[in-house]
Amino acid sequence: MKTLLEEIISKPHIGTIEYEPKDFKPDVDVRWCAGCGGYSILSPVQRIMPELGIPKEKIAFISGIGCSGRFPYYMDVYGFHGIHGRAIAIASGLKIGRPDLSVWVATGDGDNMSIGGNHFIHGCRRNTDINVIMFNNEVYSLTKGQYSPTSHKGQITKSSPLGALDEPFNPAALALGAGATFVARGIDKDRNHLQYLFERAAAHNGFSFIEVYTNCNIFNDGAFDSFTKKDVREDMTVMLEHGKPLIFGKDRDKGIIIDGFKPKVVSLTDGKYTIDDLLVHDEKDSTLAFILGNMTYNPDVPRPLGIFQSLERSSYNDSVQAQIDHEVATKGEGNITELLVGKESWVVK
Amino acid sequence: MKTLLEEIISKPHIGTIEYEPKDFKPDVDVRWCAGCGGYSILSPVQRIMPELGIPKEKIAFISGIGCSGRFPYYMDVYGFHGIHGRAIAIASGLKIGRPDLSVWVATGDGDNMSIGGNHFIHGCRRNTDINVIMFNNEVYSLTKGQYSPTSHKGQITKSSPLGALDEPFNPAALALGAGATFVARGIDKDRNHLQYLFERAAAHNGFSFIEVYTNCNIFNDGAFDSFTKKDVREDMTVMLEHGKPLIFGKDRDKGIIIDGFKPKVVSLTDGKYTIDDLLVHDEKDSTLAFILGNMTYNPDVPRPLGIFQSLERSSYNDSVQAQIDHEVATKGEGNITELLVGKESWVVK
Amino acid sequence: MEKEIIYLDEITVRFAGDSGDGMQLAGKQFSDTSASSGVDVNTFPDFPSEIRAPEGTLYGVSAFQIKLGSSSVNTHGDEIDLLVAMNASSLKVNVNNLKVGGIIIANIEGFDSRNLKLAKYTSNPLEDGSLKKFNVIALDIEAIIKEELKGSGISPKIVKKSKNFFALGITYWLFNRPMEPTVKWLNAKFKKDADVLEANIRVLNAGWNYALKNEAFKKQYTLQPAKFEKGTYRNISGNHAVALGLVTASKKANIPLFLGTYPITPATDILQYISGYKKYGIRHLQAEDEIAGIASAIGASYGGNLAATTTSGPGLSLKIEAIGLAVMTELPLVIVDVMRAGPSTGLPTKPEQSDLFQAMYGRHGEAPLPVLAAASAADCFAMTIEAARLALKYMTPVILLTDGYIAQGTEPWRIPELSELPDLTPNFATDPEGFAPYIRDPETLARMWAVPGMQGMEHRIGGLEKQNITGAVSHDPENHQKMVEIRQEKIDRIARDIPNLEIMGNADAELLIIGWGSTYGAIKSAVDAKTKEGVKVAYVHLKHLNPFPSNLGDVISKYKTILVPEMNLGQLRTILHSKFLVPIIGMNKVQGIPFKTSEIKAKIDELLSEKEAVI
Amino acid sequence: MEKEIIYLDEITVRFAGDSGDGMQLAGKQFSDTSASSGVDVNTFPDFPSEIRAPEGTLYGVSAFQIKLGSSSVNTHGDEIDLLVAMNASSLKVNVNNLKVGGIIIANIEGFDSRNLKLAKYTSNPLEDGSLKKFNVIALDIEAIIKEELKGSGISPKIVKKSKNFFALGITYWLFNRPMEPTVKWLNAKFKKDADVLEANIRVLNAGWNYALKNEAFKKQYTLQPAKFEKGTYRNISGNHAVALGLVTASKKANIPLFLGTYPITPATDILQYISGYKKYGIRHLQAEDEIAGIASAIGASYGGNLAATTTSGPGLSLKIEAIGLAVMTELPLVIVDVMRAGPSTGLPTKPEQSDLFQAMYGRHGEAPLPVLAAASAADCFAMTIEAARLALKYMTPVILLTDGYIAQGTEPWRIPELSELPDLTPNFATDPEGFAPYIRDPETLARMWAVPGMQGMEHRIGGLEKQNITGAVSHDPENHQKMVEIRQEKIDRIARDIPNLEIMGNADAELLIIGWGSTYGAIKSAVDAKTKEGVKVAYVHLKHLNPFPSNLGDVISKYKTILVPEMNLGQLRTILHSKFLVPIIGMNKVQGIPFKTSEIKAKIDELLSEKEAVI
Ligand SMILES: Cc1ncc(C[n+]2csc(CCOP(=O)(O)OP(=O)(O)O)c2C)c(N)n1
Ligand SMILES: Cc1ncc(C[n+]2csc(CCOP(=O)(O)OP(=O)(O)O)c2C)c(N)n1
Ligand code: SF4
Ligand code: SF4
Ligand SMILES: [Mg+2]
Ligand SMILES: [Mg+2]
Repeated sequence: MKTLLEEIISKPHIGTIEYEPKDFKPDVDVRWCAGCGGYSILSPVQRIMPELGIPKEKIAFISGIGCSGRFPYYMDVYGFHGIHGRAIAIASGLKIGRPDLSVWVATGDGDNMSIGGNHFIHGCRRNTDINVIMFNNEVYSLTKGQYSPTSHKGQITKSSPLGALDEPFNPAALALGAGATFVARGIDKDRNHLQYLFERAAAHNGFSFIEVYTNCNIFNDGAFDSFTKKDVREDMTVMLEHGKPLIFGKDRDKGIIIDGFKPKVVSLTDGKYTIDDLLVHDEKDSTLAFILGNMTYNPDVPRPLGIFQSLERSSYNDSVQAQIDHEVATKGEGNITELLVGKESWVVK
Repeated sequence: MKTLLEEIISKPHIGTIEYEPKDFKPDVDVRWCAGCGGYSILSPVQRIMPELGIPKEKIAFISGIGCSGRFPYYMDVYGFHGIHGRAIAIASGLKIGRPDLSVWVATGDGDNMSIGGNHFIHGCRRNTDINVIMFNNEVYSLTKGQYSPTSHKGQITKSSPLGALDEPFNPAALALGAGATFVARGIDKDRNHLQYLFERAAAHNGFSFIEVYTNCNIFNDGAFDSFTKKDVREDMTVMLEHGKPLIFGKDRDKGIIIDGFKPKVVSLTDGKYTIDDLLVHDEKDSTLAFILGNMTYNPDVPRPLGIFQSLERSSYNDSVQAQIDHEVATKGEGNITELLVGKESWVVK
Repeated sequence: MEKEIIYLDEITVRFAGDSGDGMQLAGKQFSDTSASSGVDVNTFPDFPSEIRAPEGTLYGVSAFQIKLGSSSVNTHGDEIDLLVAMNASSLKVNVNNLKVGGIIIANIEGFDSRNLKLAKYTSNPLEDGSLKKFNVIALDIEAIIKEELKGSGISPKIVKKSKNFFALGITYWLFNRPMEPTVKWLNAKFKKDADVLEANIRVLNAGWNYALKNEAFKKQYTLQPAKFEKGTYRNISGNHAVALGLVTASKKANIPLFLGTYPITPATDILQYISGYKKYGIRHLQAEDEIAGIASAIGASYGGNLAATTTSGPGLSLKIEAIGLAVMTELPLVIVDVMRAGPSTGLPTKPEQSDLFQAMYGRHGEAPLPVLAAASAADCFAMTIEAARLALKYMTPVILLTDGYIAQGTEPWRIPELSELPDLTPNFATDPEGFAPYIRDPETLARMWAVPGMQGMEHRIGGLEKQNITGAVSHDPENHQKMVEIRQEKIDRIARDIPNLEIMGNADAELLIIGWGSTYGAIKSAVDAKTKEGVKVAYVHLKHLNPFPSNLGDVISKYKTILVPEMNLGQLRTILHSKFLVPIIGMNKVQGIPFKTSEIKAKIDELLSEKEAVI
Repeated sequence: MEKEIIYLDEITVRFAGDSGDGMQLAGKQFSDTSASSGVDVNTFPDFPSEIRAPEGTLYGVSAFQIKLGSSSVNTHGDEIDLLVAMNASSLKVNVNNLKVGGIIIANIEGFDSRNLKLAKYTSNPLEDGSLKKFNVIALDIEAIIKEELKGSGISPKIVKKSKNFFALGITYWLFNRPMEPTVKWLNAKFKKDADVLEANIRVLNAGWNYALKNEAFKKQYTLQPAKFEKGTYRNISGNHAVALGLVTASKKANIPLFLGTYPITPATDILQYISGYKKYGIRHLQAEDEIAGIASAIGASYGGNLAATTTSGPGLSLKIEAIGLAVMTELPLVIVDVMRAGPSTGLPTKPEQSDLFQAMYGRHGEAPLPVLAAASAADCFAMTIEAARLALKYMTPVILLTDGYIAQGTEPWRIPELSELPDLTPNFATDPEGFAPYIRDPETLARMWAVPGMQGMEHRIGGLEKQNITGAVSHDPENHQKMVEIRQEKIDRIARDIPNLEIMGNADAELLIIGWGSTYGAIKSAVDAKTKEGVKVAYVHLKHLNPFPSNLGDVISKYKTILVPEMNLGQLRTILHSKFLVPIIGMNKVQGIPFKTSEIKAKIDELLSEKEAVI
């Protein structure tokens, strides 16, 4: 029997679902600072929405608090601006309770890795099918510039005027260690690549985590310049592409090999190594994912960007549904009166 | 100038500090169930206390809530039985505020990885010098038997009568992913090895995490039997020893090699491999640690026990102290009157 | 042998023994069988906080108390009439509560020197004359059942474990209860374990026969069936009733149920029941912590589920911030707090009523919400339905308070038909025409429930202050004032939608007692008893604590003296003071144990004699 | 040119412009310089919640308001006498608050068509006559300073950025303020940036000279220095005062300070100040969340540190469970809650007083603790010391309430000598002889502070109920009742140790106003004004909210009419109702903005005229 909820949400969509990106732009001013990296996330997200092939009303964006927390206001779909750190927990309940929806989370390095750290790691482990985009600007911006769990040691911020003492999280490694099935990283300066990552995340049935290095031009301007600026990017980053060797450099003349367990940069021009010696990326190899994740803060190698890992594992919401289906199939649909009456009742006449 | 606190805590210890383990047993009944794995942690902890070489009163045990939470009552040192999940946070404040103390945490798989997960990962990252012993019995025991974040998929418990749907955490991988410097694992059935791990943890200047597979004979009896029972243990586990190849098996006739990035079991008797082909453990290699951590739930390889990683990195409490010392050295000890008066004051006569 | 039959109105029986002695099981069988025989029963399990305390110790005693009555039974009994004591410790900790002249059935084997020492007895009470105020029947259960099962080939371990069924058999004879229900239960339970099944059934019968034949047992007791409304009944605990209430509410509302929660004593049972209800289509998440528990429930509520979260004090404290979010977003949510003794970890297995302040006032900002409290185990069902009704109708989180006493204790519950229950149909927004997320029903002030999936109603909600009607983020000062007032007014108006208080006891009295929550049983019993004695005392019991029933002020104004008994330092009293500005006398027991009827009676006497107004 | 000198008692100045216009800086310089000239000042910065709102928009306006007075100034001023408006939007949002006849100094360039459109003006108010009630001085600042700096080689960007100093120079001329303090400040600030330094100094002087020479400026204003107690003064904000208070308390108590906290508006400043105090030996942890913030503070307190945690509403909600632990373990802890408008995220940058309920009642179990509230920015220092005093003396967590208004606003503060401050010496347990962790001081009922490191006193504490004296875990019913009562009694007894209330205004009145927290300024100003007028109105201001000062009941009983103005729906009123059972009138502004003096005055008039008791 259909519930009332099922009834109202299963009404057929009227009209087309052949959307344009602009269909996802609501009629409000975007209130991020001019030049904020957030814009570089918003636009590819809006661009991939039509590709989901589902009606707008089936999409929900959940956020916590932070500059990233404003994201839902800028998407003309359903939106929930939650409380600090709890977006993944809210989104999980929504997805488990409403598996028909496409559920997205917009969060920040503080929101997700500081106060929200517990929900994040449990989200990774549990593999509910939600797509989490983390705006990593390595600072708390909305509260005007304190260091965050991804700020580097020594970073001078308003709450670390003498330099931060904490070692930063490596978000990819943390996600992998917590058991995430889909872990990726992009940069605000490369919107096309972000679009690709978001498409892949949307296609992934399970918990998808995309870390985006996002410049905050007010409180941490240029934090990623050393490897994202046009002139250095190709030398300082390496793109992870499934099945392809790890080549990088402006002239694509450098590559990564594994020496012992250490990734090492080699030249492809000095005759010692050829492309065949290079490490080949495999999104399905969880050990390799750890090795690549561990490259993040290694100054001797380029910063890896792309999809570290994409494993298939049944999503939590599917498992919940499967358990219900299995119970109903084996025991029959529960009858509420039977449940209430139970096995040890008696009748008073 | 010494503060009043420094004055009272710097009084010299009267009498010997050549303790016996029994000096650490307070005059109370241990209220764990007969046969609980907890006893196997208590006794090696009491055994290593004398080796710390510090007065009893300089030792503090902090716990959360759970069967493990009772631990402080069973140690005749300072003890704080905190609230659920917060032991590491309490211990961190204690250690930062009182670097002279040896601070220990007793926690459970639920206490530390469920409600306390955020403090745990931040503890790993921050590297405050505390020693965390996690009683992993893969169940919530004190609340009488619900599944925990380390329970295996399908586990039948009081709150998963139809089988748990969650993928479990791999505690070692999570700790490594979060940046822990010292990560180890032992089993309740091997007290001598536990004693070694606790000694090493005590010696480690930074955050030490020791996961102990601890049998709960009431709510999850035999959870670890498949690899900890005497008759199978040598075949189903492998001991990680720094600088040594990964050999295991009753007859020490099997070993681990790395094939691609996959650890693989090989025989040392069929002539194909010798001891020299085997993977050699290196506590300092963080990539290797990930590979070993990732073996945990891999059914094709033995369960790794021992120290996954032990890296030296300045502890958070030392960094705090160093920053204070540096400030005092470069700017002079702060004068409170100067601080209050500031730079823009005026005098009314 | 000649046996005397005694007719009783009520009697209290307590099974006590070591944690491993199976007393909970015996007690539950006894109460279920008694209830289905038509008497009223009220039970309370009382077990140690240790998982498995060492055998024979004082703190290892586990007990199960049942009060039976041929008229309405509202408590598990102040004093014990019949005590089954399986060992010395279980006698020691219970004997002070035994009525003079009461019966002790003592298992001699549990009084050996080891047990006596563990119980801190210096001499054997069964022999030293210290129990002469009581009627002691000492027998060696183990010896008797060994004899009974001799040659059966059943292992000694199983034999030993069946002792509780021997004691049960004796009590069945004493009250002339049928054996079939228990035999049936045993058959179902041990269908795969023939030895255990056989041993238990034979030992149960042996207990009956022993009592029948043994001289020490001279009297049998008969209670007339209590008068119950027609219907189907079962014994139910408060936690079980909450679980069933949640499922029933979702069926009645015809929307799916989602429970987001984290285990905590004494609320865990609710999760445990629900986790088995998969074939009813129930979804739940055992979350990583209480915050995720409630946050996931808020997410599910946003998606159109009947969402609930269940907890006890420490967990409620952790959920506070998220409750504020539910208030601000005006989403329906049922929050069940099974109160235990605080503060902090407190006495985690003991009941208390000290979370009322927190439920009323414990949020930052102006964040009003309805607060309800269940009066008894069975009432937990009705109040869960009521919580769901208010949540759905007024689009608000609702806190339902129960406590460890009624959560674990049981009483008979008449199983309702769905059709008897109030209408719970949610007010989903379905028409995009003119839709705005904060348009309100002029009567209830509730907004509509606009869930994702509805075409043309895409909108954003969240924790920031909202502009009325449009739901846009607003920093406008006047709007904020207005919204704060609307949210308050919405809750206040619920008073129109809840029943007036009925005065129990004698309305024409000088003394009014106001109760709330689990104190109902003790107060009701005391008031009934006093009324029978001809003493004038009036009684109202609050199930709605915020807002109060509309006539509460009127009622209060009619009495000279007002007494509020509660298991805290005076939280309801403080709230009543603040609303009605009249002096109220507090009776405040904060001991982790419920009031006794006798305590309330004594207090009534004291107050009326002070006033020289005794009849 | 002939200039007139006007003598004033008080005046309110507001610098308003776009977020990028440097108005906060100009305002702060103006107020600091004025204060050091001896007048009393009270300031309030008022900036948008967006980090960098788009230029020229209405919601992007940033303002800084200063009230100056030659006698005590308690608010930042109801109405503006002099408005500096750097663009059209800043005029638009402020003009309604400008006094008739007030001065507007408008920057013409900010009124171009783009700016007018952004400000939603259809015609230029500087030209359309709509400002004729005011005295408008419009000038093209950018043109003037470009001219001034022509040939200096300073980049146009820097020139543009120095506009605020031109406006400041004009105000300095208007009030005849010395330039040196600002020049000194500029020298320190821009010592590495010669161009900026030069530009700002030259532009500052240019502003002065422009006013001096320009006909539009006809009047200069003079305020007599206010009467201040002898001493050294500085302008201070509430957050800064809390930070200094914590450091000072630790020095006075002679124990180290530990702050465990997490950033949240509007409390973050406290952390930011403290994080720079490393040379004072201060330790702090910017924790992963609020729970870790307070938990680490509890750990540090356990270790003998003066421990503190700072937050605002949502963070306070998260700390609740751990506060209960501090209550149970009886450890000293200072909890500062800088209140903002709720519920939930609410209006995060706006002040409110709606966390009082939570501070008083917001914990599970019976968990009483002292609650204090600071009356003004400077009072935050004294109340922080008081919070530390009570925490250390009574071994208890203490909640100190401030709010976003006084946290960010400033006023002059007389810097005390350490010797003036109360004794804060903690009562460390140092003698193992006869030691037990819950032995209590018979007077205060506080236990001693037994910290790790003390030989022979090894013991265990925690969240479970404790046996009195020994501190062993106890489930004993009577002990629990006793401990619950002791913990309550300990807090209640603090009433003996705090000053009685002093009645301000006219004690011999029929109307009593009771205030608390940041409403002090507005109420005091209103009461002073009314008293001057000869109207009889009495006023007490509560800084101790739990327990109340001992004489509060007495005071209340003397007045016919009692008014409680507060920025919530009546939280103090409810508490007073519950304690004193007398009717109280509420005045409840919940708009995220403080009361105006005029509003309080009007309310006084209304109440007194209702009573036909006007003088
Ligand atoms: C419970 C709670 N604690 C603290 C805050 C204050 N707060 C809001 S956003 C934020 C940090 C945001 O950092 P991040 O997630 O990195 O977001 P960003 O602004 O950098 O995008 C903090 C501490 C809050 N709103 N709620
Ligand atoms: C805030 C809070 N939530 C929940 C609980 C209930 N609780 C106590 S211990 C526990 C789980 C303990 O599991 P684990 O850490 O694995 O300990 P174990 O008993 O298995 O050693 C829970 C859920 C609590 N005491 N406090
Ligand atoms: S403060 Fe930083 S993160 Fe926030 S909107 Fe501005 S640029 Fe973006
Ligand atoms: S319940 Fe399990 S974990 Fe707890 S004390 Fe007993 S055996 Fe140990
Ligand atoms: Mg950030
Ligand atoms: Mg466990």
